[in-house]
Amino acid sequence: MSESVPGTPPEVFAPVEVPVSPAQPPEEVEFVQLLTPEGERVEHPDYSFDLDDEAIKGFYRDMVLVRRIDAEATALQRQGELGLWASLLGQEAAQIGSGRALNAKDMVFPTYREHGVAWCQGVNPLNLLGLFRGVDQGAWDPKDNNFHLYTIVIGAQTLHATGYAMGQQRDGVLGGGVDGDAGEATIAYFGDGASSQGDVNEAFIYASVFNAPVVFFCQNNQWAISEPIDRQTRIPLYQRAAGFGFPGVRVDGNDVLATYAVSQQALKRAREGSGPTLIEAYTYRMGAHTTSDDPTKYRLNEDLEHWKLKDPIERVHAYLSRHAGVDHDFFDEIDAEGDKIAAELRAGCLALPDPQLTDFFQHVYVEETPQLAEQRAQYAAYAASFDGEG
Amino acid sequence: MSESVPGTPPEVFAPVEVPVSPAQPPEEVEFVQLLTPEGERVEHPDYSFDLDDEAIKGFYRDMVLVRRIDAEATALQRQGELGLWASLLGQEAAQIGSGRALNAKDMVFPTYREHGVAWCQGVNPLNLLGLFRGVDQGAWDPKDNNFHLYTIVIGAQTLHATGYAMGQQRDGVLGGGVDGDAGEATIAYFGDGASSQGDVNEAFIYASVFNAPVVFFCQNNQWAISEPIDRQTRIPLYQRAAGFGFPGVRVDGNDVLATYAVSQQALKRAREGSGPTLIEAYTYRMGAHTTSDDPTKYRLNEDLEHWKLKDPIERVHAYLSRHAGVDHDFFDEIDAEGDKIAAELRAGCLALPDPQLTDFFQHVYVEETPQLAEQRAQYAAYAASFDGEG
Amino acid sequence: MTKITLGKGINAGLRAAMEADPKVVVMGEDIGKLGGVFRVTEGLQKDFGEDRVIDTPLAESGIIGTAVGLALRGYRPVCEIQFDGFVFPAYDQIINQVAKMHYRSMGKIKMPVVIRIPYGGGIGAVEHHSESPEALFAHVNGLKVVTCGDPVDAYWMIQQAIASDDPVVFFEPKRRYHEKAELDESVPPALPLHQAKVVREGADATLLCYGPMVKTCVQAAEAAVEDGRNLEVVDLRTISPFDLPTIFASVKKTGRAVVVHEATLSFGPGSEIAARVSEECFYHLEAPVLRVTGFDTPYPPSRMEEEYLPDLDRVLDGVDRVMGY
Amino acid sequence: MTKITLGKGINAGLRAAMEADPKVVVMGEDIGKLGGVFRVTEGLQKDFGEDRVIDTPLAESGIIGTAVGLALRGYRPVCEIQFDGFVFPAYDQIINQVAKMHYRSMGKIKMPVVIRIPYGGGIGAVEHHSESPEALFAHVNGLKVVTCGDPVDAYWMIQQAIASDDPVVFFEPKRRYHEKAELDESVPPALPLHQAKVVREGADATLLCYGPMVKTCVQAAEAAVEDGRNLEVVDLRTISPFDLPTIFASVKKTGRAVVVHEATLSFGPGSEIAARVSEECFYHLEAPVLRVTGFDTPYPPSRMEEEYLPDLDRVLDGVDRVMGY
Ligand SMILES: Cc1ncc(C[n+]2csc(CCOP(=O)(O)OP(=O)(O)O)c2C)c(N)n1
Ligand SMILES: Cc1ncc(C[n+]2csc(CCOP(=O)(O)OP(=O)(O)O)c2C)c(N)n1
Ligand SMILES: [Mg+2]
Ligand SMILES: [Mg+2]
Repeated sequence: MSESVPGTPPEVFAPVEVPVSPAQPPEEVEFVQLLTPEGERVEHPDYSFDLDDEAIKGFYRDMVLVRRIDAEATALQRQGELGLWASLLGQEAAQIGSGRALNAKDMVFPTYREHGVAWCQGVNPLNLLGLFRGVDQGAWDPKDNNFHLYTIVIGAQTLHATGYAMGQQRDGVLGGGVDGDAGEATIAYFGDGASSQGDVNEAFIYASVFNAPVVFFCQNNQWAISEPIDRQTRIPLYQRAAGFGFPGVRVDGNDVLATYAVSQQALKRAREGSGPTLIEAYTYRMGAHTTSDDPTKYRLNEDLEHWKLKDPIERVHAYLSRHAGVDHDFFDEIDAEGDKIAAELRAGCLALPDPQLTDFFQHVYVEETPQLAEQRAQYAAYAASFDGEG
Repeated sequence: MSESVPGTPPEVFAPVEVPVSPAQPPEEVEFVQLLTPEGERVEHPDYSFDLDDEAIKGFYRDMVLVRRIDAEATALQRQGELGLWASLLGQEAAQIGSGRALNAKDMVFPTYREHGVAWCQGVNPLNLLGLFRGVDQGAWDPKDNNFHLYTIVIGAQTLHATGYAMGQQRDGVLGGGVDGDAGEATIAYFGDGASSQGDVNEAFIYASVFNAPVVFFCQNNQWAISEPIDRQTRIPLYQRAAGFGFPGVRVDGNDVLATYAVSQQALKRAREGSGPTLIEAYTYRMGAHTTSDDPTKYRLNEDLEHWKLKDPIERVHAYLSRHAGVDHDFFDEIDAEGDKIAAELRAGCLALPDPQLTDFFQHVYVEETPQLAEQRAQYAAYAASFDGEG
Repeated sequence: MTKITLGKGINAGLRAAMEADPKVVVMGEDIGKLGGVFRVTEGLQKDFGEDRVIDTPLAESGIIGTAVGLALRGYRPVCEIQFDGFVFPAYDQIINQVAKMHYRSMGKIKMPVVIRIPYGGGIGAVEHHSESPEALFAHVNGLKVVTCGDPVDAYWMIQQAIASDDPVVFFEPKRRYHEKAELDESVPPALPLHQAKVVREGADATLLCYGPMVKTCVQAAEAAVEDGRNLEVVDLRTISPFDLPTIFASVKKTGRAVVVHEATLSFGPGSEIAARVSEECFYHLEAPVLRVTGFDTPYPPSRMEEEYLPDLDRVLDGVDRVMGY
Repeated sequence: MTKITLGKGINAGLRAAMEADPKVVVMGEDIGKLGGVFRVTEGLQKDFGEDRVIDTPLAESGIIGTAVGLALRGYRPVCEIQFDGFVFPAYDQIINQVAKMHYRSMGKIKMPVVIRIPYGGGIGAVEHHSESPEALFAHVNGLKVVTCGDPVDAYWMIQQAIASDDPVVFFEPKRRYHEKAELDESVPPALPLHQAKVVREGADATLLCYGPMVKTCVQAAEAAVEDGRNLEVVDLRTISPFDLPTIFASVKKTGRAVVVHEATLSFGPGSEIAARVSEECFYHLEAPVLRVTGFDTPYPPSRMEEEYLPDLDRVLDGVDRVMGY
């Protein structure tokens, strides 16, 4: 059950059956696992978790806090303060494990759901709300935390990541340090659905041909809105990489130790100059696709119940309390910290200033065109004509 | 040397070296081969050629005639009668072998270089010249010979083929007959360069997910204009299929017996309802990319010399004369037939009527728009105003 | 007679088309069990099966590219693009393949493909979900481009688009999906697909609009009555080709025109109307054709969309300006 | 002073930009050893190496998508699209990513990407090799669109485009690649990138043109002298934004304008000019703005392209019509 499986392609001309069931139940899935759902640590021939229990406590804290932030954002949406929210519920281990494996100089290209990775990079959670509240479109400077803007057009960011990694290559920042680990790498996040986009496959090709230092981190949460994974592939996704000539690995995406270990190794490989890796983090979208979605239309409740038993946070809780002597004070403190952060987030959200359209005219170009300057002036005059009207 | 190799993916995390040499010399390439360059037949565990020497003579004739047609078209271009020509020189075996494996109801989606497949489908070679002479853009009816229009936008036709195959599926024409062989299949031709396009990879995904009866036939002629194959992939192309969950096979593209056998099996699989296959026909573009190209800018003459020894026609000639008791009358007759066809083609080309722009206005829509009708009338009046001027 | 929303109108129209012709297939992302993110295909997969209502992989070029193949095989695919901003991965297949196939084959191949695109703003969505890219299709020869402004048109126009042997890009005004009207399915459609409709007669100036702006313009025209202005409102319905006779007739009558659309001003649909009207009605125009449109910026974050989108006030401001000449 | 062709002008301009700034990288299909199918990048890979002159996989979305990433890393990528008809697989990356990045980030990200596209007809090519899709980019906010009409502009404008911190789509009139002119590299460029140029002064009517049509219009203006007509010719150079002050000044002077471009008539660049000029010059126009353009059909097979493309006679016919009002 906890084995890394390099792609074993179907035999030539052996008829391939198209799977009919939506998603394989996780029992039957082979992947790298280092911590079972019950909170027991297990060995893996190729991967080990080399940090101590303090680090695991840190991961636990990360996961609880991002889940709390996520819940607060969902609540804000329900109360009309956000137009939309895309919840990461259930994907905390995938995001924290990979996010914590990043070095300071590594660069991240997220989708719209990587709130946990943003957290690891030190992005203020409030910044994430702007897009969903409709006051901006991200608008943080990617350089501040090496975290690019959220990308909504599915798959587009995988090419950006590959290009960025080609830039790292050209800057000569690969290799060096112990084991070449001083180099820089790029990580691109995307979903199972995204794997079908031409762009993602072109990114695989560019990364492979140029041997770019990029890790493709696919969170296979089993669903692309209402479409189950069998609408995107009939074999495990990580095997896609082999066809492009670079390694692919499937990891238990609900196991933060395993996602950390696997990500670390792939990032190291990239930093050393050994090229791209595809990681498939096998996980589950516990919530709706976004707050606009109604999953009862297309999936069974029992699926969800089943996955609740694999919860990424519960297993670390179990491990820490059973095997690391952590008591409830620790857990309570984190919960309290979460409530505090959530309250701050809420206050910050409500205090976000409403944007002015006239300001936004100036962001279209570095050098504004005369036409746009004129439109801006006309609009400002027009808008001003309403002032005092009430 | 003559072995079918299902994709053996690189091991997880074993660093993959990016190849630096443009193309592997064919000696080191593993593929399905049934007739050596010297004209000796060899066995293969999975594939055998099940037709008699009469059929081989037919293939020989096909290959000689399409090469002759191709040479005539090149000459016509040199003499200014065509604007451009894309030669198939060197790829005759790949095209005739696969083309002759098609059943009457199978559908073909070509690129711009499939003159040999067109021949097998019974398309009048003169029809192929229209596009290159600039009098039309293909303009044959794909239904007449189950041969779609040439597609110039790289890779686009692979999706059309997949959609067409999905139509065959919906029409319920798979399976039936002996071994299900009465069904219909679709074949999509494309080049090594095309394999990098998002569209081709999306076609793989759609074909796989819907299990569509389509054969992807990639002529890896080592070059995409000036770019060697290492600009598109760092592992053998046929292995790409495994990552998408269907079989891939590499065949000696200069061996008409092997391309026939491999295509036949893949088509049969498709007709039975067992889904897609990728065939990589390993061959070489002996000529320039098109008559506009100058390959001396980017490739070595010795490469070409090397490949001349693998000529697809020579080896069949050798086999027929040495092992099938065919004498020079047979060969001479075919050469004479070629000259006759070429002469007819030339005469037909010169006699092609010049098209009228006003006619073409009517082909934009089934139901012409009033705007266009007006433009057409205005233009006709304008053009008529020059009549008699001189 | 049934009370129907614009969204349900399209749904019912799709259903009618599928019942009438077994070759009609519907394809797109999330259109099956979910019924599409706007529920426009709700219930269709249940009734017509997975072979005719196809949930595709998440790849738009693949949707249109395979639709081309299905059309070549004799099917009439109706493709759903989930939101306006996501049509562009399919743009190559649309303009190089769908649009040109008939021409390339000198009329031998038909491409009866319909591409449905929910478009426009006003629903408080995040980026890429509120765009109006119709000009990017209207400039492409071989395509036809239409959009409906009310539920009854929605019901009939989708069926007419599916019946068309030419490819049709069918823009659906997403913020009007919930507008209601009475539909009598037994009364045949009043107009052919490529004809505009005068929705309000007037004498002083003409508002030329389509899709989501029809309602806005009708409201503006009603408000203008207070100012003593009698505005004519034309729902263009067809963007490519424009129904020029109807447009010219109205403008020649009123002498003044304001084009209203959500799409960006420059190189937008309004510029083509202005160019045509200026030429054809040169001696009738009392004022230049003015345009009230989205500004020349990307669609803004949603908190500003009310300002970005033409609304009643901006339309009336345009009317003031055109009357000022 | 060196005699230089338009193609060599761009080559020399690229070289100068690469010498001036090590962050400039050039990428595209066949641009390395081959020097591009038009030899515009000839010799660059030899001198600047494979890391700065990158032969990419055959995937246009990949070219632009990785260029975005390189730009985010501080590079200034210059992307070559092999022919006009092949830019569309990259369209999504261009309009959703390249064009919008600055806006999305509220000005924090710059996208100094240049997209070079050889465009237009007249070279006897097969389909997809002769198109004029500039309007499809000009309608997209966040992009700038320019085109050069002569070798000296070619040399300077490509450098100005590379120096621009905004993304620029740089259209190269492929059938003019072999036009020659004298270039003095030591004389700085006469105009900034986004300014039009009056290439011939005249009083009776204005020909507004750009790219490949500049030469055609100058020839037409010279021919018109025989008919006693003195035409002004404006090389627009910049399409988005248009240099409106120069356009308006000329049309106000002459009172008549004909826009000439190869792109299709409807929803083409000429419609935007007509709309703007009609509005701004309403009281100056003696005649409507007329358009002499490619017809509303796909680009035809090359044996008919001479008829399809505006030529001297069609331009003069347009002049006749505009003078007839
Ligand atoms: C090009 C494009 N097409 C469609 C959409 C609409 N859309 C948004 S999210 C989504 C599903 C994505 O699924 P997946 O990649 O698995 O990511 P997940 O949401 O599950 O994290 C779709 C279809 C989009 N954003 N971009
Ligand atoms: C989308 C697109 N991009 C670029 C081109 C220009 N082009 C024509 S053929 C070609 C190379 C194709 O190579 P390959 O797929 O290997 O086919 P081959 O010509 O070798 O048969 C290129 C780049 C094109 N036709 N379409
Ligand atoms: Mg998913
Ligand atoms: Mg090739």
